[in-house]
Amino acid sequence: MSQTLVKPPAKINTVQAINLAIADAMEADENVIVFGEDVADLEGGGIVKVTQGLSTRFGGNRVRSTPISEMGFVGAAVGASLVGLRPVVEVMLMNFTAVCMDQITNHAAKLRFMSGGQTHVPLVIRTMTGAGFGTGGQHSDFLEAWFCHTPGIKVVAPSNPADAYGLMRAAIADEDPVIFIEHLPTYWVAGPAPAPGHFVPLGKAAIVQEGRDVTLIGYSRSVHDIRAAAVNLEKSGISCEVIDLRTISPLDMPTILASVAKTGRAVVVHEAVRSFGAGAEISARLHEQLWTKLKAPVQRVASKDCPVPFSKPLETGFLYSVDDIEIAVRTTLANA
Amino acid sequence: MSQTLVKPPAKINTVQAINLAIADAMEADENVIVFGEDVADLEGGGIVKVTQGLSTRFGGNRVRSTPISEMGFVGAAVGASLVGLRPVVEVMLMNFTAVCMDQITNHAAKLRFMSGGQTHVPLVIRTMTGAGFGTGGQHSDFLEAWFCHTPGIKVVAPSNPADAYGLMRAAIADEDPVIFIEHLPTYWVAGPAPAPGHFVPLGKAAIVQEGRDVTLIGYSRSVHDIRAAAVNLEKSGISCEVIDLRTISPLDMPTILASVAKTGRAVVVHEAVRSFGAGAEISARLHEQLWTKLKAPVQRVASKDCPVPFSKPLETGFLYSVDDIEIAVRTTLANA
Amino acid sequence: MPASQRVLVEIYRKMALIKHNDDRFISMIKAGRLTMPYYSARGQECIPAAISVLLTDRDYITTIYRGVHDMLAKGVPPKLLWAELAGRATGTCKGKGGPMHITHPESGCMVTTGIVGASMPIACGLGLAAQVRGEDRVVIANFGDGASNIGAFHESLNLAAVWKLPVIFVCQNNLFAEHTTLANGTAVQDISVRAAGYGIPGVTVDGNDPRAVYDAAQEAIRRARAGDGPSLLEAKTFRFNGHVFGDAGEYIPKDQYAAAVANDPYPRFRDALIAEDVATSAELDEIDALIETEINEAVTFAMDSPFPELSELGIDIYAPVGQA
Amino acid sequence: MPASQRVLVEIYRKMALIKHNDDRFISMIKAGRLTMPYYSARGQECIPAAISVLLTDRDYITTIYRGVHDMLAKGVPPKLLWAELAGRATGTCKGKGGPMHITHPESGCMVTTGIVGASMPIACGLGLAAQVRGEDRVVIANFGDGASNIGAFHESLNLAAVWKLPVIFVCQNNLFAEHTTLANGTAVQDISVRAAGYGIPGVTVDGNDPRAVYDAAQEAIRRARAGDGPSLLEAKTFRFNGHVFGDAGEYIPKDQYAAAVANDPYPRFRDALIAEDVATSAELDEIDALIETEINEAVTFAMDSPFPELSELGIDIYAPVGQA
Ligand SMILES: Cc1ncc(C[n+]2csc(CCOP(=O)(O)OP(=O)(O)O)c2C)c(N)n1
Ligand SMILES: Cc1ncc(C[n+]2csc(CCOP(=O)(O)OP(=O)(O)O)c2C)c(N)n1
Ligand SMILES: [Mg+2]
Ligand SMILES: [Mg+2]
Repeated sequence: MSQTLVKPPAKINTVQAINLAIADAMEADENVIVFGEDVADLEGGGIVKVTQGLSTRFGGNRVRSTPISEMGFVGAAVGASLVGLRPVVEVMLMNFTAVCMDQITNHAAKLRFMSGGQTHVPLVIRTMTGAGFGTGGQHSDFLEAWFCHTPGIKVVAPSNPADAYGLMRAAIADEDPVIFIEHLPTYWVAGPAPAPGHFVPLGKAAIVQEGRDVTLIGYSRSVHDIRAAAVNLEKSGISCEVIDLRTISPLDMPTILASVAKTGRAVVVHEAVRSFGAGAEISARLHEQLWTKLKAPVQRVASKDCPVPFSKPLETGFLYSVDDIEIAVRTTLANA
Repeated sequence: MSQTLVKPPAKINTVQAINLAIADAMEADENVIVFGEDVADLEGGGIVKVTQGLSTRFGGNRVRSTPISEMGFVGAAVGASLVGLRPVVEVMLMNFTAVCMDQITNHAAKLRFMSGGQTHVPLVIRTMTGAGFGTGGQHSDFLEAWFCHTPGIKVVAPSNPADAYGLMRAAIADEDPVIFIEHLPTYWVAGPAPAPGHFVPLGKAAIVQEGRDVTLIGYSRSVHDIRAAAVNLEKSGISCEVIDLRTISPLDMPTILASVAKTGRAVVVHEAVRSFGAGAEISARLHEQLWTKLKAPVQRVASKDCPVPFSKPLETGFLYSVDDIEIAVRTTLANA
Repeated sequence: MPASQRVLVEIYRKMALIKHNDDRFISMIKAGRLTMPYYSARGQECIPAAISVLLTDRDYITTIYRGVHDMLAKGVPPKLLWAELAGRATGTCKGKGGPMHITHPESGCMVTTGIVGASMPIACGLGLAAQVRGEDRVVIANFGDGASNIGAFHESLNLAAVWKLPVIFVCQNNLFAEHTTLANGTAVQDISVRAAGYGIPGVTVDGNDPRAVYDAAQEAIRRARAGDGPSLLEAKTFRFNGHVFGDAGEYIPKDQYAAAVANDPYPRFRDALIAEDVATSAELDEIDALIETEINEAVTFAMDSPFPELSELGIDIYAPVGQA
Repeated sequence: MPASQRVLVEIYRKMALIKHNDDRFISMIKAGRLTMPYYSARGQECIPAAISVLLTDRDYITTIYRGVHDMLAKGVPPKLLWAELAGRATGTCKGKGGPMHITHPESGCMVTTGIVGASMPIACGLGLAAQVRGEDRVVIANFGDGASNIGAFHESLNLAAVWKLPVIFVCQNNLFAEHTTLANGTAVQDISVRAAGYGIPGVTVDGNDPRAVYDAAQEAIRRARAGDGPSLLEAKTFRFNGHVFGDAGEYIPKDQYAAAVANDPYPRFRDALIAEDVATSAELDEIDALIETEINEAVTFAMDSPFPELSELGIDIYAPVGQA
């Protein structure tokens, strides 16, 4: 399977991109190891097959399926990284980070600091999430805000296959722990293939589309939606600048500030619930740092403040819609 | 011990206030039970003695010391609450919520919603935190933002003994799960005793001091500091309105908005690290909802974005200071 | 006391209900009339069927995403289950929970979780409530073999043992955790040996043999009701439909699968009842027919029910104001 | 192979270092010259002393807040420890970690945690790294009896067993978890019985008897080095200074405390060495004197060292830019 990925086709999807990135990193550095539930080929190469082919290619020593013990194996990844391995572990769904939160926040994120820089944790925690497949309250949450509020860990969420490749390469090469958030419902959306060895630096946002009137800021799934909104708004003569954060923490403030200083208006969009979400931090910083440049208050578009419901109409209603983004943009424009 | 508390003296501290509140709630409702590590009298009545006397008075059936199994006993509290008990459990230090995060966020917070309202979780999780005692990176974090970002759970953080009493009574009476954050370094600061049976409604902030020029918003420890700053600023003729949120989620927006609409300026202060903290949400909402009334951007004062360091000078430097608050106030006032 | 003839037939009825209901779910999913992640428990029906006949309405169960069999056995009305899985306002949870989060207090189904291991601590709490109040209730905490490797299992068994809680931990060992075999994830072959680490009884039985499950559960429940604390009961079994609907099962060795199917508990028990003259084929057919009717009604009820209103998004997050 | 005379004297030296160092910490705290939460391991010195003589610099340990004895035994220089506990820039962790978070990779002390149980999974990872790279290293994972009730213990032992990791789980059973007795928190009397739940060897020894600890550790380390996987080694002991400095110990039964003190491992071993003619009193005094000097130097070094600069708050959060 991974053989067919060696020469990437012109278009690939995010599952393939991440598979390729891990494979290329494993090829380049024998310290890269992979583990998580069902990730080896005997177990199907991951439930979504992101790690398919890796154990066959790199052997069972470097690619292992684990017991259902997130605390145990994330902690083991922390330990292995302390002595120079570069584990890429899968916590199958983002809600399951709640069972290994201690290893992530009290240990992975803090050991560099608490050891006075003697040790550090070059660890990538891959995890997927996203509503839309009817998995309900415990399998679809976006919880990036928890980790963004934890100094010492970086939080990455690609929106397309090429970035997924480049960010994964950078995350694996990074000397610090990275939470790498994969969006389940858009896993199979194809996009341009990355150039081999393509790195996307952590902490750098991308200007996906330049515009004049308003800056739309998103990451992961929401980039698709702000692009769609931008296309629609264009028809009304509204010119949107679209920023894909790619890394949510640390934030790429220079890029964000330059854009909003130019447009004077911003809308932040994320799939996480609204209150106390990452959008609040971006909004707060923009008001603090661009007070005189802002022509309207920064708007936030996010999911409803409730658990993710099961029933299809409710699940759809829980998520913001492209319409909601357009309304938010028009609201900012209505402002003086 | 608790005997001496039955008739409260004119001044009590927060340890005594919470002890009294739990005792009064247990007296009033036999469904109230207490457990956590070392909380019973055989084990000293809690490491800070907050639960001292309760097991002697109410018996070992209702007050139990637990094994070191936060997942186990917080989950047990969830289960007991599903059938009508009202557990008040202690997760000794806030950082330890990371080992039982799943029970709190995936279960306690969501079961009312996921069951379609058939069950609910009237549970109080008491936990203490706060830097200043040299306990370092894993024993002093303020993590309220994690729980504020979790719909279904309420987050409470009293700043004084009387409120601690009244909020604890309200939290125990509440039909939903409450994280009750106690501030270790100010546990023994005495304050006016509450009237017997005093309830402080959840979700209601207090205007601690009225003022004209700027609204200072805090909770827990930071209320002490904003009050101190307000006293200092008064000397320069700056009149501060001081709000003690008491409940951080859900936020009492009517009170906050009314105050800031009046003063036109706000500074939010918390001990949690700055980035992606609760202050961001308050700031974002104020800008969204009071755009035309704000005379300056909302300022945030918080701890540095790093783990809590051990060494005394670093620990002090990690925390914001009263000076920082005053500077923030003067900054907002310098604005147009 | 061995199961009476009446009880054996009741176990059959529950097994048949679980099996036929599962068949129908799958045919409805295949027909595109239901869309949801479905974790079939087909093959495991004997376990809850044989245990639940020892329980009263006052007793509680907790279960997991693979829990429809546990719920039906405990008495959740099929029509409410169908409506929930179809996402309808008339479902157990108004459609808000879905397959992984069924709650139905009337029948004692207090929690269903999608987080491996997480319902075990909650089961302890249900047992604690009964103990604190001096009520005669036991809790059946259902979980899988894979779940026996997660921290919550350990903390729950220790806590239940230290506090002598009336909880029976039932490990439905179907030999797989998603795609991982028992041997590749679990350091022991029999989960029941772990009981010794908590000083409680641990027993392994053939989970496809109703009498074996019944007898072991009876003893564990007796202990729990007597205040002697928890037990760990491991029932070895198999799931015929893979981890989740759509799972092609490439990872399951063909001979292992064939042997499991040859040991299908439903026909095995049916045949035994007839061979042992407990019931005639006609009597069992009649039971099956009643079940078919009940399922038909459930399907119709669910499919005819409305979806929940969007306003439900703002409800059941907190108690209605004024109630708290 | 039983411990040689040379090894026994080396164990004595480590025990003496731990004991005298602890005495000095406490006198400095009492004198108000050190302020920190101090979790004395006095009474438990025999365990790491007897184990560490079986280790090389390549081997790793992980420990807990109550870990100064483990660190000294493994070779963390006292002056770095003193400087760290005094919050100085010259400490192991530049004063940023403090007593609960000592790391010192040169001596193989890879992590110290303040979260009960959390260093066990990390120990698995250290063992995993050795295994993946084919290196001859073992890991000693130290923890307390109370920690054996937390989920991380269970997950770690199972994971280590399934992967045959070279980890020796050392439970320093001092009969108390903060103020809770073993019986009130733990469902079994001997933590070692839990090993059976992971199919690994489990043994309980007198943790105050250096030979017993040495022999059991030798076998566990041999297994680990041979690739046969983890072991659980329980050493029964006592902590003489309560949970944390300032603990008055009202919760400890007086007779239990008296019996424990009568069994103080330090004088017991010293007397035995002399009685068995392994060393003379004068020889041991000489060792003690050297230790006193080392501690004096450590205290001076620490107290004369500067506090860290405030700029340290912005350092060591992430790798310096350009390095990542
Ligand atoms: C904490 C957690 N980790 C991982 C998962 C993903 N997951 C769902 S079911 C499952 C396998 C569980 O196996 P087992 O306990 O044997 O139960 P079975 O599905 O076989 O009935 C896994 C790993 C999860 N739901 N929760
Ligand atoms: C997860 C977690 N829960 C609770 C605590 C508080 N705590 C610190 S030490 C301790 C007792 C640990 O006892 P044991 O494991 O026997 O080790 P000992 O202190 O006796 O060496 C507790 C409960 C903690 N640090 N971490
Ligand atoms: Mg299974
Ligand atoms: Mg102990």
